Amino acid sequence: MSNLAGIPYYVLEFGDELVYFTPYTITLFLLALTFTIFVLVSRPERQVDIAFGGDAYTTKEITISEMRFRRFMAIACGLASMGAMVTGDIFNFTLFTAMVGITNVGIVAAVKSPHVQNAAFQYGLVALTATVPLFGGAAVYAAATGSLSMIELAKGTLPAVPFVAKAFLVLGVIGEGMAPFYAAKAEMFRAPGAPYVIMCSLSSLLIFLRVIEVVMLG
Amino acid sequence: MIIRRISHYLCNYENIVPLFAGACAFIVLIGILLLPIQYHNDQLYPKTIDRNSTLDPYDRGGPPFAQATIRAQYPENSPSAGLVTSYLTPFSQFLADTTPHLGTTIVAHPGGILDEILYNTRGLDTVVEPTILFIAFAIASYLYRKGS
Amino acid sequence: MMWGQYSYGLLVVLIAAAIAFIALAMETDDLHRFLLLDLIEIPSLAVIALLGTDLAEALVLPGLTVGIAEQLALSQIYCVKERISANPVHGLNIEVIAKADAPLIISIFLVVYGLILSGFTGGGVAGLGLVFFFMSRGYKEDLNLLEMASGISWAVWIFAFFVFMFLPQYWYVALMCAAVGIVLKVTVKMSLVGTMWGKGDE
Amino acid sequence: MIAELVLATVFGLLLLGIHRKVIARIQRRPGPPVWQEILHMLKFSFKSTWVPATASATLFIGVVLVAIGIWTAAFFVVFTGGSLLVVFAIYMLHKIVEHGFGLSSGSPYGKFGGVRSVISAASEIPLFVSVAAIAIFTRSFTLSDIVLYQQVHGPLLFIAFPAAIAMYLVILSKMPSGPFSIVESKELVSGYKTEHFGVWRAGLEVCNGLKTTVLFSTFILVFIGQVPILWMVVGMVLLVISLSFACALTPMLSPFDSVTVQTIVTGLMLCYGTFLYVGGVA
Repeated sequence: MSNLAGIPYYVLEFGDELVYFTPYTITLFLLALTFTIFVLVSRPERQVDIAFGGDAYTTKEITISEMRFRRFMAIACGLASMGAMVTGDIFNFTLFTAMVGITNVGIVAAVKSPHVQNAAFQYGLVALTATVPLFGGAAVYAAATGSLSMIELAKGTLPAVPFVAKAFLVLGVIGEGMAPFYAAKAEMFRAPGAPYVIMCSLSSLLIFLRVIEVVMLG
Repeated sequence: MIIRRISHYLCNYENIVPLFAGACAFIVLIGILLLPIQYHNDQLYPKTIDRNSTLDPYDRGGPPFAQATIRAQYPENSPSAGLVTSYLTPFSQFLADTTPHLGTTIVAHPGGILDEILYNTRGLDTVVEPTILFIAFAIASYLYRKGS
Repeated sequence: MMWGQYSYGLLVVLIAAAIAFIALAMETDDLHRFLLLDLIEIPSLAVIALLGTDLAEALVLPGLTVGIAEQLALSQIYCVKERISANPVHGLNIEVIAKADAPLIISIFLVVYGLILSGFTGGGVAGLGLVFFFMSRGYKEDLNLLEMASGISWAVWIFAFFVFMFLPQYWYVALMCAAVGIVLKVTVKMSLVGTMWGKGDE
Repeated sequence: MIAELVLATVFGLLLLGIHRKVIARIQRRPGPPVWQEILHMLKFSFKSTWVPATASATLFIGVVLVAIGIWTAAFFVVFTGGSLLVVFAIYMLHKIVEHGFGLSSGSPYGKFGGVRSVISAASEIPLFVSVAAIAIFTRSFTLSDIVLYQQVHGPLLFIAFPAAIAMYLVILSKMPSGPFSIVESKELVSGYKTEHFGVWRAGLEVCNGLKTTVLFSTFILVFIGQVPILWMVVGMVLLVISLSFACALTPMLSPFDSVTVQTIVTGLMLCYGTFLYVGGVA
C-alpha cells in the first residue's frame, strides 16, 4: 500500500531530508498556514465570564506582554506544525512534533490563572514523557530499515517496519498533542486568547493526522 | 455505572500523567514480547574507526582537507558532503600532529563526522533542534521575568 | 527471526523503560514525577544509541537537547505554579571568591579555550566560564542583551543551513557560520542560567 | 461545479429539515416544515450583521470562511473520487472550526460549546478505523477504487458491517439533538453557534448543509457503491430517517460520559481493525 496519500506533487531537497507535498499533506499544510495567518493578524477576544445562575459577569483582560508572548508561541507552533506536515523524514517529523508539544505548553503557561497553569504543567509532563516513545520509535525505524526517509519507506523495497516502532511513534504523537483524546486538555482550552488556544488544538490534531499517514508507509 | 466512573477518572487532569505513563509501559511490554527485531545491516553513515589514525575517533577516511566518502541517503543532494568531515581547524591540526590521539569529546572542533551529519546532510534536524531549545528558553525566561 | 546483539540491547533498554514508566504511573507528587522524567529520558537515548552508526550520535544530540530544554521550561512553570519565588541560591557566598581575581582568570581561561574548541563542547566550556563568573560575582546583567545575542546566533545558524542546502560550493562559509553560531548560542544560554541564579547577592 | 455545490448545500439543508420533522413526529409534535433549514439560511443572509464587541474579529469572520472552504474541498474530493483519507482529515478538522466558532466570540456559552466540541474529538477515530478496515479489503484509499471494488465484490455494507456501524455512529454524533450532540445542548443556548448572527450564521448553515450532503454521500459511496443519482437521494433520505429515530429515542449523554462512550467505541473498532489486519495477513 505505497503512495497512500497520493503521488508527491513537489519535492524540495534539504540534503538527506526531503520536503514533499501530497494532496493529503497539502490540505493539512494549507490549514496550518491559514490559522497561522489568523494568529498573526487577529487580536485576542475579550472573554466574558459569567457566574451561571446569576447576573454577574466580568471581562477578562489580557495584558500586552502576555498577548505578545502567546502570539509568538502560537506562530512558532504554526510553523512547527507546517514543518511536521510537509517533512519527508521520520526523525525530522518527531522533532517538529516535539516542538509542537513545547509550544503548546508555552501558549497556555503564560496565562495567569492557577487552574490553567496546573493543567499546563500536567500536560507538559505528558509532552515530556512522549518524547521517549517518539524518538525511540524513530530510532527503531532507522535500525530496522536503515532509512529514515518516508519516500524510501513508501517504495516498499526496504524491510517491513516493526509494529513496535509504529506504536511508539503514534503514542509519542498522542502524548505531544493529546489529540484526539482532548478530554485531558479541556482545562487548557478554557484559557482566554482564542486564536492562540485554537492553534493548540489545531496543531495537535494536525500532527495526529500526519502520523496516521506516516505509519501506513513501509 | 462503569461509564460514569471512567469518565470521572478521565475528566480530572491530574490523572493524565499516570494514564499516559501506563499506556507507555503497556506498549513497551508489548514491544518486549514482540522482540527480536531484525537489525538492518545496510545502514546510513556506517561507523568505521581507524584506530591507528591520529585523528581517532574522528577519522572517517581520507587525509584532512580531502573529500571523504559519506554514505548518505541522497548523496546527490549534498555535493559538499565529506568536505566538512575532513576539515580541521589549525588548532585541531596542531593537536593531531603533536598528540597520539585527538581525544576530544563530540564535536570539539568543526570538522567531525557529526558536523557533517548535523550541518550538511541532515541540517534541517539541527535547525529544528535549537529552535526547540530557543522556545523552551523563551518560555522559561518569560515566566522567570514575570515572576520577579 | 534471530536474536542479534541489537535485540538483546533493545530488551535491556525496554525493560528499563518499562520500570521507569511504571514508576511514573504510580507516582502522585508533582515534583517527583518531574524528577522521574529525567530518568525516563535515559532509555530513550539508549534506544537511539543502539542504532550504532554515526547517525545515532547525530540523533542523540537533538534528543538530549529537547529533553533538557523542555525540563527547563517545565521547571519554571512548576515554580510559577507552586509560587516558589524566593531564590534559595545566593551565588557562591564565599568571601574570598567574591573579591579575588581567581574567578575572573578561570572564567577568561574557560571562555578562550571554549572559543578555540568551538562547536557544541566549545560553547559548553565557554558558557561554564561565564556561569562561574556570574555566580561568583552576583552579576546583574541585562538579560535582553544576552537574549538578543542568542537570537542572532540562532539566525546565523539558520543562514548557514541555507547556504549548505542551496549554495554547497560555499560550504566553508557555512561551516564557519554554523560553528560560530552554535558556540555563541550555547555560551549565551548557559550564562543566562548563571545570571538567573546569581542575583541574590544584594 | 458551482451549480452542483449549491444543489448539494440546499439538499443537505433539506435533509436536516427532514431530520427535524421526523424527530418532531416521533415525539408527537407538529414540527417545522421540512424546508425550514433552507428558509433559515435565506433569512439569516438578509438580516443585519455585526461582530460582538468582545470578539476577536478576524478569527470570528475567518473561521466561517474556513468552515465553508474545507467542506467545499471535501465535496470536490468525494465527487472526483479522491482519497478517503482527505475526507477523514477534513472531518476531524471540523472540530477545530467549531472550536474557533465558540472561542472567538468571548461568550461563555460559545466557549463551552467549542470546548465540548474539541474534547469529543475522539469520536472521529471510529471513522478512521472504518476507513482503515475498508482499505484492508480494497487495498486502496481512493474513493474511485473503493467503488470499483464494490462493483466486483458487492457492497461493503455486508463485507465490513462493523465498519459501517462505526461510520454510522460518527455521522450520528454530528447530527443535531442526538445522544452525542453535547456541543449544542440547550443549557449552552446554541453552543458554539450562539454568537454568530446574520451573514455569519448563514455561512454556518451553508457549511452544515454541505457537510451533511458530503457525509451522507460518502457513506453511500463507501458502503453501497456507485448507484444512480435518484437511488442516491433515496438512500440519503432513508439514512436521515434512521438517524432521526436514533436521535429521537435516545437521551443526550453528559459531556464526559459522551466522550467515554465514544472512546469505548473507538477501542472496540480498534480491536476489529486489528482482527482484520491480522486475519488479512495470515
